[in-house]
Amino acid sequence: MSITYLEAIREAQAHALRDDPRVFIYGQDVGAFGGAFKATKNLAKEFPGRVIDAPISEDAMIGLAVGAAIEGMRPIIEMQFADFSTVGFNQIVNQAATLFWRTNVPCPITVRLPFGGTSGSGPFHSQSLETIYAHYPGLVVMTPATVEDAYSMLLEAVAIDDPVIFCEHKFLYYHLKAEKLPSEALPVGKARIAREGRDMTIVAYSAMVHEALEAAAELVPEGWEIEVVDLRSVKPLDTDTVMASVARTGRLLCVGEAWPWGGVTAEVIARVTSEGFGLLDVPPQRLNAKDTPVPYHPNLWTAHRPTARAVAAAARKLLRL
Amino acid sequence: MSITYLEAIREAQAHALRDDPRVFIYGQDVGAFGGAFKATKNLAKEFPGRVIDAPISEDAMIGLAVGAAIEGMRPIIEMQFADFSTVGFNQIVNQAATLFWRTNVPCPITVRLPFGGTSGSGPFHSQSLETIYAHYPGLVVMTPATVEDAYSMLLEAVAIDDPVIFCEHKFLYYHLKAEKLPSEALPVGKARIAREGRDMTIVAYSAMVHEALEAAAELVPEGWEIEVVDLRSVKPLDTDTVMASVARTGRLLCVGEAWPWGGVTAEVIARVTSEGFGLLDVPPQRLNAKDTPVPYHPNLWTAHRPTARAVAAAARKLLRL
Amino acid sequence: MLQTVLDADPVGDATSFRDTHLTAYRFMLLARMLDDKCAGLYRAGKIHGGVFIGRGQEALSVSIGLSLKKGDVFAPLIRDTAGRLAFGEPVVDALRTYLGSVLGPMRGRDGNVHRGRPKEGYLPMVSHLGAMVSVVNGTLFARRMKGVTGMVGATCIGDGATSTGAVHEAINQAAVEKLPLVLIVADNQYAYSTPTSRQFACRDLADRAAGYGVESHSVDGTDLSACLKVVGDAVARARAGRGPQMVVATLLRLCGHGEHDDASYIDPKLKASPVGRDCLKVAEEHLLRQKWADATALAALRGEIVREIEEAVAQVQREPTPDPFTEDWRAISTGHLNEGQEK
Amino acid sequence: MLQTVLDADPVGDATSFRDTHLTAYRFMLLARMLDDKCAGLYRAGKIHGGVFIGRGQEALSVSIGLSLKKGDVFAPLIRDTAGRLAFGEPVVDALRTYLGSVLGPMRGRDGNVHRGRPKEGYLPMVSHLGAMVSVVNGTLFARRMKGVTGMVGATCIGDGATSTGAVHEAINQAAVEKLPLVLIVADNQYAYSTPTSRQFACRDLADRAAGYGVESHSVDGTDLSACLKVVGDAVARARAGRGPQMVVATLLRLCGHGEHDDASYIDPKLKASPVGRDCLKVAEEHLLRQKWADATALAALRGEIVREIEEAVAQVQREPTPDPFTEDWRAISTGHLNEGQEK
Ligand SMILES: Cc1ncc(C[n+]2csc(CCOP(=O)(O)OP(=O)(O)O)c2C)c(N)n1
Ligand SMILES: Cc1ncc(C[n+]2csc(CCOP(=O)(O)OP(=O)(O)O)c2C)c(N)n1
Ligand SMILES: [Mg+2]
Ligand SMILES: [Mg+2]
Repeated sequence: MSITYLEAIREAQAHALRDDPRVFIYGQDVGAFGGAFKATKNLAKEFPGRVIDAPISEDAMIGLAVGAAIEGMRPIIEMQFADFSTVGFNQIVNQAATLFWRTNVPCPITVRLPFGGTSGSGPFHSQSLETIYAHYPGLVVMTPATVEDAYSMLLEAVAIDDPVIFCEHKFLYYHLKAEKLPSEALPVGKARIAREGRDMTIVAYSAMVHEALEAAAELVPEGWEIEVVDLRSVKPLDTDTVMASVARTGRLLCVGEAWPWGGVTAEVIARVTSEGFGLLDVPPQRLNAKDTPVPYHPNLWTAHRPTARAVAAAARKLLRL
Repeated sequence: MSITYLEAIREAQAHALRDDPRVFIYGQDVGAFGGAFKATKNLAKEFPGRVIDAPISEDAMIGLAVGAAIEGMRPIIEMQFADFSTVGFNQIVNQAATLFWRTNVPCPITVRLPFGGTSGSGPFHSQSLETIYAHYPGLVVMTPATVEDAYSMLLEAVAIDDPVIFCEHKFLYYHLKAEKLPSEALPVGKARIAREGRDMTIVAYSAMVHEALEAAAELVPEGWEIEVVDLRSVKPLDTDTVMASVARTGRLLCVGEAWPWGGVTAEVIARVTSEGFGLLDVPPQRLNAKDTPVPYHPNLWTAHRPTARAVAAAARKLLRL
Repeated sequence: MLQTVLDADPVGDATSFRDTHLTAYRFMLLARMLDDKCAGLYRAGKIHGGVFIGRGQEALSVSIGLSLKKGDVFAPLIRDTAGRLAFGEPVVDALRTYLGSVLGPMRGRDGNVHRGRPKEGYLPMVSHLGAMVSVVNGTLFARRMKGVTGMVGATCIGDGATSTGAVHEAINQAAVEKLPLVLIVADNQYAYSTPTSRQFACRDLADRAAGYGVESHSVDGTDLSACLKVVGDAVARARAGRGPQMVVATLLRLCGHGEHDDASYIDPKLKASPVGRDCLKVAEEHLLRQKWADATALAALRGEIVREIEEAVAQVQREPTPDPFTEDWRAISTGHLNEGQEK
Repeated sequence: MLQTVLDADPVGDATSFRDTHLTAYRFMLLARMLDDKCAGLYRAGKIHGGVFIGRGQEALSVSIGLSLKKGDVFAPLIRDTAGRLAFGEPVVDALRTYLGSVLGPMRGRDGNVHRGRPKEGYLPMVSHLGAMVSVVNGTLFARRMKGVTGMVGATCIGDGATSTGAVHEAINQAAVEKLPLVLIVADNQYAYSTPTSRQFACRDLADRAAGYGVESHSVDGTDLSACLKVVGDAVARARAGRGPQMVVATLLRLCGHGEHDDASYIDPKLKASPVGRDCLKVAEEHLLRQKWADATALAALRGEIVREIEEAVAQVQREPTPDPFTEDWRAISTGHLNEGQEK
């Protein structure tokens, strides 16, 4: 058996629906159709009345989830694309994210955001929005990079008592495969050493982990051993694991697919330099997408996002410092 | 004559309306009433038909502004509170911010966000949202800290061909006074040395500039000369001026009123450390609000945001390193 | 002393009819005097931020509170002091929230009208207008999933909030799901300073209902009897499974938007028209005319309420306000998932 | 060869009536065949992303394009190939956008249906449903401020998009401002896979109009004559200053949501019902019945269109695609205000 990242997400939802009567799924076309990406395929049939088509009303979709959470349910909301969550933004950041702090009543909702660039998707079906959610207090922001994490972190997202923004990368949906689903997992909040190395640390998350790993492999023949840290969740962000890695390597490159201003890469560098300045032998560097909307044409798109080649080039420069 | 920060904003709008027939103002209660904060007081009378009350429809307010901008107008949109811009978020980040890049047609709109904490305003009338806007490509984000800048930067916001998020701090509205309005100003994109010093650089913007200045003054008797850099705009962010200051002082503290994860302070530190690592004698530090919603009660509020005392304490710690 | 939530049946027999009016009047008066007290505390500088009162809206608001039962859901808005009290909120909860007592439901974290107890079906509003309606939908949706029947969820919006996309999405959502939502629209002629002519162009906000396929009811919001009947009926219909109900009440805001606002923009013609009647006076006259109460009884009631409020104020003013050093500065309920600059 | 935008007067004399139909039919056929060509290019892997076609919606869409004049504003949606062409968009613009030619209006930056030329009153949609309506309002608002009269702005939404808050806010805004907006609602029975029963609960989407105080018109979207008349009337009314007009057309989407979707979920009963008629066939039969054209003429037309499209494809396929190295990576028009990681 081999299972894709997308299937893992479907399986996690099936598992959650099976194990916990409080779970339901609400989103556009998630019912009989099985979702725009088929992440809920067959679930409506398997769990009648619990996988429900929503009108095109992102604001009300999140509002409904918050109300249901207050009543003890554990809704999973599927946004058709992460980009459309901007229309439900207010309910996420002001309603869901503040509920526990204001009232002591937790808000266990999971908002699934199919996100990130794929070829030909253009400015409104490609966005990486983890930063705007992580900036607000009260949200957990998960960014699984592997099939195993997609599965186990989604289960954990549903299980924890807090609102989770679950950023699932569309580029990984079909590309990424694993032999089987995991029975154990690192807890959320813990980063993972995706590859060990001694010469440099590359911190990445989601699809960029794979670009980083490819870059690391590319650098082996040149004699470099690159360590790759997969953040897994960007909020909370596991500074300790990052710093321990930088302590070993002395060099830090942060890679993110999001826009450059104020995102995960800035946050990682700010933390490492303010808390672990002495660990760095050379200036930390970062690599992000360009500061424009995500372009449609593949020629532009591959230049807009960091690729393994770009990561390797940045790494080489850093190694030479 | 003495003029407040709020009056400067009113004057800048009057000036823009007077000089440029393409300018109009649209927002809730901005007409005869003169706006929730009186930033448009008397303007509807002085400029009939050009200062227009909007329904409570933030999404449509921004949409209308974009359409008008396409037709060559220069709308100013007043959000009643920055916090409510989350409801117009989609139109700002996906419509206004992408227009020029997509079509080569500029989008000269100014969105005025009365923002930041004041005592007793609570979680939904206190937010600092510069980060979520600065993260998106295609927007200019201004954060004036002085009466003079409130005036000249708002004029520039209206004059430039790009969408501007104009973050005007409610705490400064009445508190801050100047003798007269400026006739000259630094261009947008240039930071300002608000106070010169040799021992440390504090980078701040908007209301935090004043907390930083107060902290700097507090440290004088202890023998410290603190340089305070006022960013003025957070996007673009004037890295050069910050780095030149750090080159002189060797120490960097960044202060922001926004939430800690991934904001202006992270961005400043990431830039300085990646481009000017060698300039720093000690680890850079930052000080932000706490990672919770902004509390209502004054006791909590003053502990939630960085105050001059907190800035001075952080500075002392950094000076001792 | 406060009565608990009534199983109100405003169209029942004569005694219960009278009793309902008397109960309603008491809550209205209590709300009016509590609001006035808060306004006074605000002017005296004892309350930070703002004070938002329901003067003129008590008849409508109390009717909601009285029509609901324990087990129902209520998401009041800014002008619902009367409805909150009638739904069972103790006077101290309002004061504790305004004065920031840590013993209040919001513990000083949130203030003024932003209060509630979600676990008791009493939802605390966020400021963003329209945002509560879909949250009420969610509670009803969840209860239906859990097999709970016979409950309703009520929430209020103003004429201004009808212009928000959030309200539109939520009514439509409730209609598609046929949820027992009662949406009360208080058309009080102004949204802050903005008159309805700048807010909508339909003849009547009740004309919105057909576009969602929901039932709608119009009522004179200055008339307690009418409000009790119409709101009560709407709640009963929702409870009986007829889907979402919309009630559009016409009245005038008899105060500023908040207590910082002198409302000088309000059209004097409106004030002088029937829409500008004070529902509390109308209700009082009705009681007297029906001989359900006399001047002495009303004076006694007033005295009783003054004492109740003064005692509550005195108590709350002695209660502790939040301490930033012992405060739990965490926005996430799962302890180890919190992070921040300071550890 | 493409005709320029007509000053359509569908209720004029007999000749112009026939001419309008012939012109409309030509655009419909051109749209159908252009859509089919794009679908073919997609299946052949020549188009990245998705292809979204207007099969079944051509009659409605062409009526909009033909009812508008130069100087009007048009913000089409995904299924408006016919309307775009009739409004004056050259065939190459569609192909250039799908194929990412740098000579196209979007220069490879945006793709497929996201194309337009704002300076010509032809607005390029963003994906977020409902978001274009208020932008059209803004263009009309601005023109009124500038003293321009007699223009209208038209835009289209689907049954699904009616559930967005954005659409609600925008219709209401247009009504309050009495803007010459024509909002075409194409109720094609599905939003992606979601049937209208899960999208709204009103009898008919036309019932929304009264709630905004706007005029509304219903039309059989499969009938070109009816569409030309009803849409033309609505545009004329808006132009004459009667405020926003809503047109609700009933039809069936005769394709998948996009070309990746086999639309297997569409109810066969709907397909077999009058709503499932193919408007192009209906229009063709009408032409033949009226003897406005015969089979030979139609075959000739078809041949002409095939050639036109094939030539355009051949041309666009030779055009340059964007080069990331010479690309201007700046999102801000004021040069010095751009920043980024790389300088
Ligand atoms: C989305 C949003 N925009 C703006 C505001 C600011 N605001 C608070 S109350 C108010 C007026 C509300 O008017 P209405 O809905 O008629 O209620 P009323 O005050 O008359 O009871 C406004 C504009 C807000 N709270 N939320
Ligand atoms: C705000 C928003 N949510 C979700 C989507 C994803 N989406 C694109 S088209 C579509 C269905 C649209 O249906 P309808 O409005 O009926 O138009 P039709 O496709 O039938 O022409 C959806 C859900 C979107 N584009 N925007
Ligand atoms: Mg009102
Ligand atoms: Mg449709």
